[in-house]
Amino acid sequence: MNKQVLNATEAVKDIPDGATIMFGGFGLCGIPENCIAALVKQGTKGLTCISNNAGVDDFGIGLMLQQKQVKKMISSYVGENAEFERQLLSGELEVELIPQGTLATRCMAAGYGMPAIYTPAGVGTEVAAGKEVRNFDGKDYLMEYAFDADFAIVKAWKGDTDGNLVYKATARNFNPLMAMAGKITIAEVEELVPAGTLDPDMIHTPGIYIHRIFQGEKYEKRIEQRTVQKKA
Amino acid sequence: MNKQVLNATEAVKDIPDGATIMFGGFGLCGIPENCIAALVKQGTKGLTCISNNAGVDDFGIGLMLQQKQVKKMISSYVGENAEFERQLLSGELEVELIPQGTLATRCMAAGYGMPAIYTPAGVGTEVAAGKEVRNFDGKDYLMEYAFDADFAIVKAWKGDTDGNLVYKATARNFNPLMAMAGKITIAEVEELVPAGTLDPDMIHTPGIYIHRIFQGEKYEKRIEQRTVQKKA
Amino acid sequence: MALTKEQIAQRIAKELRDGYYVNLGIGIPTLVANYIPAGINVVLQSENGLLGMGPFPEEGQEDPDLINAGKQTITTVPGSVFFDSALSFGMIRAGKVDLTVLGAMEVSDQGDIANWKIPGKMVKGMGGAMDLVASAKNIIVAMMHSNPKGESKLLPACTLPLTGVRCVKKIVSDLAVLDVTPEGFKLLERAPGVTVEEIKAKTAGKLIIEGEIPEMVFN
Amino acid sequence: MALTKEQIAQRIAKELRDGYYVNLGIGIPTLVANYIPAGINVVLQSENGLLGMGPFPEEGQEDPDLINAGKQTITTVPGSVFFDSALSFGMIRAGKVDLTVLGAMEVSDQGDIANWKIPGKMVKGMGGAMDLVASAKNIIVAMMHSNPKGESKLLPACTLPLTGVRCVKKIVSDLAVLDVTPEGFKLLERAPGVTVEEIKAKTAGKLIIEGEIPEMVFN
Repeated sequence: MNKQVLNATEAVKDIPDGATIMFGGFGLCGIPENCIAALVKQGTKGLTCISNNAGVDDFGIGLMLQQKQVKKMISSYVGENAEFERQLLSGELEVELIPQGTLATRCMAAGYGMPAIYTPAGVGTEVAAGKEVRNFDGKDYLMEYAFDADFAIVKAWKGDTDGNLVYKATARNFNPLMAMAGKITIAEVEELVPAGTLDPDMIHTPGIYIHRIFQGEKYEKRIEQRTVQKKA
Repeated sequence: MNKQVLNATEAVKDIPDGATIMFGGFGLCGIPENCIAALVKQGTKGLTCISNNAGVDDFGIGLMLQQKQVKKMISSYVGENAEFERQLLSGELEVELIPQGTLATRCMAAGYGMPAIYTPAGVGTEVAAGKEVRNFDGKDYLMEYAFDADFAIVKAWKGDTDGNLVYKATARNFNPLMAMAGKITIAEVEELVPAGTLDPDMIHTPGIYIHRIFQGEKYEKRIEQRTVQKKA
Repeated sequence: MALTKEQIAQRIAKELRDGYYVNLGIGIPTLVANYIPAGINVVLQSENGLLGMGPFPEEGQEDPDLINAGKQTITTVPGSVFFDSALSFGMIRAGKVDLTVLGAMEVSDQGDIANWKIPGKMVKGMGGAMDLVASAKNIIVAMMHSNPKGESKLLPACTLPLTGVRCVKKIVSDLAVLDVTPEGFKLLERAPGVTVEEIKAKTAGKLIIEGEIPEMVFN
Repeated sequence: MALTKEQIAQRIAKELRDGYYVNLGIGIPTLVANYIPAGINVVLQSENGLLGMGPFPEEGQEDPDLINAGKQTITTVPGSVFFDSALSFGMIRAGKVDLTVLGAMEVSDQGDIANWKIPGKMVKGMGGAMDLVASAKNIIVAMMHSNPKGESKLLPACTLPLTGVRCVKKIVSDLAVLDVTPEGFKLLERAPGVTVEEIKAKTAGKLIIEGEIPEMVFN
């Protein structure tokens, strides 16, 4: 089942203004750099972005914020960049903050065909406002709905032409969850191999969830917090 | 975090009469042969077994049925053996049949700390009797509770001393789900390696879910339906 | 002439489209894999945890760790993936499997299906059938039009305990191809040599016959 | 003398038990990893998807694909595992993480915690904090006893928007170690040279003092 497309430009070309898009990654780790660049170039506007973070001023989703392409961010932690803050305070940008585990699980729920899940995260806080609270075995939980996203854009380490994906280290994060959750899922990979090359026991995302895949180029993989120790 | 125990006898020795135990495997594929043998030898009785199937007369959970150790089976498909049928018809054995996907997802829910999940499986059938039906976006779903099992016993291909597990082919089936769902989880593996040997990107069950692990022996791996084609 | 089981499978195979992910149930549905049309690329899902199921292994190549949902030894094709049972039914529930083919004891003209339990007989269980029928976007039933006593299995309402409600989209029986519509069974094709009258006589549920009903064509 | 941040971390490290899986939040909690007692084996969980977090890499060994929940470059220890964010919070919700250490702006004497939002200031988000406090079996808060204005942060009720309710089990501040009990903050230990009277004066929430309160001991 060949899912290969030429490049990022081709992969995102039908994403319309106003679409809801999930972006994999945690901070700048494991983000779909090529597709973000293609969306910036394409100039698609009015986007609702579901992404744990919103990038930094000059990288990641921050690049789309600079171009005012984003109408709304649904995230757990944002504001690592000045332009984000400016747009938020000026009312140009809408932000919905939700707990990180809830964000992840609402993606998973979509991929598993489960319309809603229960989580204790946010019970008794402003996150619970307007949500159904239900007690199971003496503990309160919030009912949270599965996400409904038009597109999911993820980044994997390796992928095959059938769309099977393998992630590396903590660049996995939200990528496999969002890969399952898009009506259309686009995967960019550092290395694209022919179907049959990857070990079928060691695939993180089965290709059935992937609609388009291409080998990205020139990955910058910027480090947000470079912390090191002196050589022993 | 060393979880290694000596063998199956040691791994199951504190399982008391009347315990609820999950057993990994689909049919006879990927079942914890060593632990089942140890439980038969130990003679633990009055067990509630959560397992997709109930083995055959002389293998798998069938061996425990022969010894009348099982009070109740919670399964999706049973009755591949005569003793099972006899006990069921005589009222010695209680059976609760639930859809296979529901069985799997109720295990997963336990491992993910989700008290309940929604699935459309069984809506409008006798499986729905007494269950809450809820409509999401025009489709009905049943609310199903997470399992609450005292023990889970699973079989993996490889494991390390920290309890990290890797499964092979379709022997994966329910094993990783049940591994997450036991209050105490016991893993038997074909090959036990030191922690640090397995690729951290390629582990199916993180060791945090595993309490005891040992290298099993003399795996018979019986085939239930041997289907072949003539050599080309 | 009523179709053989192989011919039912062969007719169902014509419903396959390039790029389909397909789940084939036990029995006649399994045979569909033998008739996948040339140029049509489909991936077979086995709900015990495999995408990319291949044919039975050659003698001596059986792997006890590699079976299908019917517990038969199988092989894989390039691009295959293994996963756990929750993800397997997750992708089914999420509508990622394009077509499910399964057998039935009874189907109602509303699309209800009964295929897991006969009261009074030993009940083996529903396995994954309830999940599949409740979740699949497109369900084709492969079945005999009548039971061994000659009674119709296409009914106004199922008499056996249900597996799922209003889910069957199409039936390929030994006598006919029928769509399940809001108005009832709509006759699309006849088995070669089988008359509309015979199908009428053997269909207890509401049957819609519009215009000329063509015979099935086998290549 | 009030404790330094390092000493707070050092004191919290004494709460670790052999075999614990531990999640350490950003800030002082991260420093706890530097004081794990000899003979105590703990595994550090980072909620972005790692069990078995190691120290920072040596210069030149940074891997952009390997970061912790604070987005810092890190390393792994033998036996480590990577997983996705849903499984990460799944194991947290399921109570598999034995101890969570995190910072707080305010804690109430009922165990409520506020640590994510100050009305009127730019809100960055709760990240994983709400999931952690709602799910963890055992939560220790590392915090300053008072804010820079000298106002107590251990209150009868939080004034800031809550992160979670009735969840904090223990507090290690720069002045004291306290258990959060149904009756209020129970004073367990004093920082060396800090008097019970000072702790009393700087604790706005209900404080329980029973018997002699020992000074903390550092090795």
